[in-house]
Amino acid sequence: MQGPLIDTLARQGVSRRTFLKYCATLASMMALPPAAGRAMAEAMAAARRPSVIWLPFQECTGCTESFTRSHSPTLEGMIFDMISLDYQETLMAAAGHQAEEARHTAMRDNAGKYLLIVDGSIPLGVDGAYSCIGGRSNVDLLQEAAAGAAAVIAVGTCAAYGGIPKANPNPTGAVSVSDIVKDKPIVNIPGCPPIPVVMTGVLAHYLTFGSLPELDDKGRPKAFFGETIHDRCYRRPFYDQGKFAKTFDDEGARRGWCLFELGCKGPVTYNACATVKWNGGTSWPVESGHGCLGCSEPDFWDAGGFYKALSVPADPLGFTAAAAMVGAGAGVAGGFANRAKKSTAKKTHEPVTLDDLEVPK
Amino acid sequence: MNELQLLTWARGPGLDIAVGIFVLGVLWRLIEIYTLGRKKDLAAPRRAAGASGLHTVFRRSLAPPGMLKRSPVSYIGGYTFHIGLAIIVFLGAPHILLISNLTGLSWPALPAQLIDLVAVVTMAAMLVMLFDRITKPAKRFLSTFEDWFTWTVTFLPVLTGWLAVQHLLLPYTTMLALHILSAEILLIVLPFTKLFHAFTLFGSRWYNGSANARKGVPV
Amino acid sequence: MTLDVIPIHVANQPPGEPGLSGNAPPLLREVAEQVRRLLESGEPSAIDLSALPLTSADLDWLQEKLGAGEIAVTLQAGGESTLDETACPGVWWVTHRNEQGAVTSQFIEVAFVPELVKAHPEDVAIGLETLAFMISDHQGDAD
Amino acid sequence: MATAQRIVVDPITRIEGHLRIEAETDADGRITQAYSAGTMVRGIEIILRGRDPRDAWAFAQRICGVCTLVHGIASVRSVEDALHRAIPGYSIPVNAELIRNLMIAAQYVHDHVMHFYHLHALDWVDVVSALKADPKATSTLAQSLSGYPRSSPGYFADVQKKVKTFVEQGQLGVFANAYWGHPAYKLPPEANLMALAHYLDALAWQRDVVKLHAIFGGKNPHPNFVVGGVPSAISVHTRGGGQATTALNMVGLQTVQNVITRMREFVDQVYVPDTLAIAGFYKDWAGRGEGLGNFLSFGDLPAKGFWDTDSYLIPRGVILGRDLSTIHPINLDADSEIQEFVSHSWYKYSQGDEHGLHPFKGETELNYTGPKPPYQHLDVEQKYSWMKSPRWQGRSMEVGPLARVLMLYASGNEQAKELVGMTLKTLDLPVDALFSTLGRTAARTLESKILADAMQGWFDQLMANIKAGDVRTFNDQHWDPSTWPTHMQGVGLMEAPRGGLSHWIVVDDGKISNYQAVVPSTWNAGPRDKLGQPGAYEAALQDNHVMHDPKQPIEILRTIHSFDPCIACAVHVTDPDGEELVQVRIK
Amino acid sequence: MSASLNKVTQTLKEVIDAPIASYFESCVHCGLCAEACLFYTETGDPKYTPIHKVEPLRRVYEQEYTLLGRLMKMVGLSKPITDDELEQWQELVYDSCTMCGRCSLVCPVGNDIVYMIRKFREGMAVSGHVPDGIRSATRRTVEIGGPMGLKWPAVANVLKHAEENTGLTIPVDKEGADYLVLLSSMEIVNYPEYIEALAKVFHKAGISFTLASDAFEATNAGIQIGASDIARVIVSRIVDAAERLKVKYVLSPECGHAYMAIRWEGPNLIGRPYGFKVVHVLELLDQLRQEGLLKMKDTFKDPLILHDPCQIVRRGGVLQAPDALIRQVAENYIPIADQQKWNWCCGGGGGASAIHTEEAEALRARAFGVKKRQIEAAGVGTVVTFCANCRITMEEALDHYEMNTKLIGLTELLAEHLED
Repeated sequence: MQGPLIDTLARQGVSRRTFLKYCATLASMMALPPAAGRAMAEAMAAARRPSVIWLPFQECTGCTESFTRSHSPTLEGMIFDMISLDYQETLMAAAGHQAEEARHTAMRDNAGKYLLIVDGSIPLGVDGAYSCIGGRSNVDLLQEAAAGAAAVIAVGTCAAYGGIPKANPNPTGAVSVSDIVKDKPIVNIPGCPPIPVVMTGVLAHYLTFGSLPELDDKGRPKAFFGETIHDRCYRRPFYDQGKFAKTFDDEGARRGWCLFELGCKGPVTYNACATVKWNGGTSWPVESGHGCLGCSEPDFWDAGGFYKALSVPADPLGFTAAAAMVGAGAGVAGGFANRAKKSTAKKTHEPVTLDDLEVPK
Repeated sequence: MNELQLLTWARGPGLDIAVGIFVLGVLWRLIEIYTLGRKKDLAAPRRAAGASGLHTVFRRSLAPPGMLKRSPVSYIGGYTFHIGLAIIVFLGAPHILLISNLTGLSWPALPAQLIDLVAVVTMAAMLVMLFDRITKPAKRFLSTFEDWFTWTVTFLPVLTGWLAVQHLLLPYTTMLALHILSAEILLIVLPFTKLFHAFTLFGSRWYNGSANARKGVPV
Repeated sequence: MTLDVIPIHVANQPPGEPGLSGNAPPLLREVAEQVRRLLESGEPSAIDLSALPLTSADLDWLQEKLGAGEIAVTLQAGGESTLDETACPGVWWVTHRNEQGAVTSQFIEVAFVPELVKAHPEDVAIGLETLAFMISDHQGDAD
Repeated sequence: MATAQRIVVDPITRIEGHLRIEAETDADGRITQAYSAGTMVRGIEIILRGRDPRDAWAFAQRICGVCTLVHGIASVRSVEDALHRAIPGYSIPVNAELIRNLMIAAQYVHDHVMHFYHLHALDWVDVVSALKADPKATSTLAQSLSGYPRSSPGYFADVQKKVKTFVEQGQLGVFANAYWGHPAYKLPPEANLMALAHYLDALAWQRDVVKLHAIFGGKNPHPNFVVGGVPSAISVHTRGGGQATTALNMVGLQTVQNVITRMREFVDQVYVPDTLAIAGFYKDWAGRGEGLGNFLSFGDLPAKGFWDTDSYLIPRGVILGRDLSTIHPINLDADSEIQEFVSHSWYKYSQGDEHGLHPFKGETELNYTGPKPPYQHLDVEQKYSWMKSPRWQGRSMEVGPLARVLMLYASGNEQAKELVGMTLKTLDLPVDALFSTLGRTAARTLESKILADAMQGWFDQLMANIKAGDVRTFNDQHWDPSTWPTHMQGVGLMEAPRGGLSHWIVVDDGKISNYQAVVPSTWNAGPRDKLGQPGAYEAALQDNHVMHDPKQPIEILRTIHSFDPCIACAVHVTDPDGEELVQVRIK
Repeated sequence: MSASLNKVTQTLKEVIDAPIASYFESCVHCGLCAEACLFYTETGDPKYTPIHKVEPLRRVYEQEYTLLGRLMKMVGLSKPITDDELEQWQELVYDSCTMCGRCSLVCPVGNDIVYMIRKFREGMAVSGHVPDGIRSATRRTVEIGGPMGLKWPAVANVLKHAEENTGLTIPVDKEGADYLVLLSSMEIVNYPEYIEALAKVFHKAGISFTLASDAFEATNAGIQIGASDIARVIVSRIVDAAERLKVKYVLSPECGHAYMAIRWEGPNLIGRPYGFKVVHVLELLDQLRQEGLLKMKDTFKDPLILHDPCQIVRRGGVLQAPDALIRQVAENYIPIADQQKWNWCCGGGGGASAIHTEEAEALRARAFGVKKRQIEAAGVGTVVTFCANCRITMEEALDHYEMNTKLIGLTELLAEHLED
């Protein structure tokens, strides 16, 4: 009876006998024969850590950095106990074709069982030449890796919805993972970057329960993306009372009043920042005085300025002046036509005689 | 097109087009109407206290004696939903923000809960008015498609606005987009339907008032 | 139509002291069978008492019948457990309790030595390392 | 012995972004020619065009998530500089400047520590050999170097055991397929184990110290900024309740103090001693890895306003030909000084590729002439990289920690001179040793020490200001674009952990009409210019590197990693126009 | 489009102006004007909703004077005006509209509906779809001199009787007199006492007055039928006579639309302001009262209510005079709710009384219901009014309802109780 789980438990001060006794009692409670208790212990002890491959495409490595900030579970906790991170360009020791080799062996050994994590969007422009690794385009790499994956986790708004590379005018033809991978279960964890514990939380959920969490219509786990920031914001009462900060440093801002007038996109953004908060629950954008950018929504980069409130025009009105001119013009034209018609009617006026009053034959 | 893109379109080009057509329509129709002009009344005018076009512009908002008793629904319902709409649009915080962004003028807002309440009362009044238009013979007889259409076009923004703030029925993003779009439709159709009375009633009351004022009758 | 319409009635109050269900005595025969198998093939086995329809009176009766042997092992692992040899060697009465002391499961284990009592080679290896470590430590102090 | 051949290392791992290195070696494995190519581009500058300058920081900041605030700050500074040039006297409140300095310094220390342990260490530390280390000996080694509390034999035994079981399970994860046992690893097992233990400690430490960014900027990575100051209003003095409702209340400020203390402890007790210890075993690397000899620094961390360059902690200037006696001034606006060349870069200049363009007149139109992927080799005679080649007065420049420490040293900064002196004495190396991979890595450590110590000063000043009642953090005078002139342009400069960063913005009618960012990794990783002058990477690799085994390019990795490359910064700042031909002429 | 329809559209195109455009754009179909129109309140038939009565005018306005309307017409989407539609509208615009103007005072958006009716009648007149009663009255007024075909000899005869009864001389064609007195045929034929009362008052007040043999008729069927050209012919007779006789004032008698025609429409019909002033007889009497020249020897005892003829009070502007005068002479005057400018119409104004079709008369009887209720509510036996047309209409209605309420003209009442 040896294997990673036993070592893990040993490290947490759980002795082998305790583990065996636990398995025996469990079997008894499950009305299984005593022999089953031993078999269960064997199976659980020897479980291999699931293989995880992290492919970075058009990204800024913000998501990888955010991943390292997770405090429960910690990154080292995950690497040693929960997963086998077989390919991660920012952390792995090997480089060049050794790195490629590591990825291919991992994909071969765990075919159909490994988890593919993707951060960054995938450019389709110029046959994918906008972004290559090892001379191969991202599209090519994604399709190859996704083929053998058990599930794909698109981390960050770039991978989930196209993110900043897809922002208008999308010069590189960037698309999201779900635009390319159609035949695999995909979990989108948007955010720019996503909250650290949300990423590791979703990963831990998949590893411990072996199933994908409940997703919303945009493929986001409802556990973390079920409600809007606005609904969970601690400044919501000020919104209701109409107390708004007018600038970033007026009395209202210092009192922690609502940032709606400074462009906060909380009402239209589904994420867990207001509840889980950031970096060990220290703070989160609104608590530190800046409105929510709406970074977990598709196309939030093109949702009107970050400092334009939701009830303010996304871009200054362009047509008004011209429209006024055209309107006045039409009015004057109409006016002239009317007056002309009226004056001709007057000029051609035939005085009404008594005969006109007679009923027409 | 997802909800956020719809909302952004509504807040961006949608609003631009709507305000454009609104301004175009208002100017066009106002000029077209009032350049028709009117002949000068050559009869010797008579002076009377409290009789002038301007007086009528304000006085005609009040119910003439006996009329309130004859059709209380029209008056009370009318006052309620017009005042309600005015409160929501001009004293609701997000709206004030929009106005100050477009015009630069700004003033303090009423709390959001109060605006919600006013919205409910306004919608109730409009529903009563609708019922009245269906049941009252004179109103029903007069009603054309335009009346039902303009009622709907005025009711939808209030409904969607209230639903958005209450986070009911649809996610906030979608409902806010629908709210803005319905308000834009209202702006677009206003100059070309009976909703234009919002502008022409001042001219009409003034003409009526001044014509009668010349005869010494304060109406 | 209710259950008692069925003509067969089970007399649930057997003769003898009150509380005995009558299921305990046949168990002795099964334990004997398992001991015979242990002697012939050396293959240990166990009976899960909490999975059988035994009343507490049956358990006391069984325990009193099997008697107590020379060894009583107490194991401190996630709560206390007792592995006591009964009067007949090779037949052990195993009782597991959780941290709060409540009995979580009871077995009659037929084996030369219960599984839990044995030390696993892996743990012994770790023990060896700590020993080596102590020695070098002692060495260090000496010179 | 290795025969003359062509080595390709793609992807370069443990960096930010996608870098590809191609090198030619002679008969005995010495690198004769090296080519560095960035292989990913996003075109953020095109995306920025036509947007509101006040939003620019959020877009620009997504250029890089590792040095996660530098582009944000450079962007807000570029807009503030444009406003300052157009409206004399425009500036941001002192508190905002102090908070920005604290955030920049925190980014430095955090980034350098993570680079040293998580990106660079595995080039020098052999994880497998650490498993053979004696925990007790490791403990004595660690305790001999510093008073860092986590240095008991039991602690090292536990780390060893954790890694041993991890290795024995056969799933090596991030440590798989590396070059363990390569003769280039010179550290004894005990040093490897100590470094490995600190690798794990650094992970836990970094997670805690980023709280400073969470408090001032709301989150890390990608904290929030605002043109005209910082968004985090100070709620300490509000009257009538509400004192505790924003992050910058007493609890927040105390957390910042704790972070500063933890940062300084870790740098003093772990980072500096480890650097010196490891450097001691790799003295031969003091003889290679610096080919250019020219160094540039824009300077940063102002005490009296961004426009008072004399008050900068890190001075601004240029060092040429390794001559530490003279510092040349930089004229930002002169067309002849800072230029970007595209002769070997996948762009097309309207007036032809041979001459460089000053960033204010910068315009880039994508012109991908490389092979259709998948490709084995790039045609290095033609264009072969998404990165431009910035030059200063036509010369290649190295930017980064080495440039900054040399600038501090040459300008007579007391702490710098003392630290450099101490380092050279402990390692018993001449001043010239600075001009090397080892020197560059050591400079990064020393720089962290200088900045960590400076943080306490800024924090004390901030608390003093608050105590005196000045809690202003944001200047909203010219927040509304309608108060801006129709045309304005500005440059936002800062010293990012990886080197001098400059954002050049041109604003017409309140909208961005041109946005160029010349970033550190473009200076360093840029390809050859029209004169064939190699970039800093290429020159560094061509400086005395002998490949023991071309299949295991650890020598290339060591030097490239010493630059702490950030290719996402370098590359996606070039803005391929793709099909549509958008030409912006600066009138 | 038949010739007459063409002429109708031509005429309407002439009369439609900014107020009409503004009114049509403002109407929100709220139906409140119906609540103020006795033809609707008494019958409950929605077709009598005032704004509905000018629907054809609205369509002409829309099709002729709005760009969108014109476009729709070109494309063939608009409903043209048809002859049978006008025929159908005759009943709405004439029989069921006395032009009392109450709807204009009530419309919440301020639409002056009676103004629109007046303009629409211009078109209706030209279309020929007008009630025979009014058409013949108009023809008689133009050709003979008055709606009832009276010629000067008949008038002179009545004057002679009046001189005999009062013993006062009634000057005719006297140049330079202060007042040119006009009479309405109704008075000459049905209420000659009015002339005697007038003579007594003038004599008492020492005011010089005269009649004009060629301009004795005050009424103007032209404005009732809605044909301004014809109305101009009629009103010019008075203007010429007044200017020939160089009088300072023209006295409009106790007749509703006559005052409307001579005082308010006259100058606009002839296209220039008058050289003289127009005064209603009650205005004059009130002025005399204020000057203390109208003392009463005794008062009228029975309880009575006052019916304020629409064309004189609401639409004419003679608000205070009737009230002041009735208080002077009636001891038991009971003011009622809707009075003065809020008065309910007798149902006969605007030429309606001249329509003697069966339906029209039945309709008028129904319409009189509101006045009947007022009388019964006040519980009085006497109604005083100061418009011959009102008296005729009410007398018919009172007979119809067999009510024995007494009707007295205000001037006549004053004359009876005047101090000698």
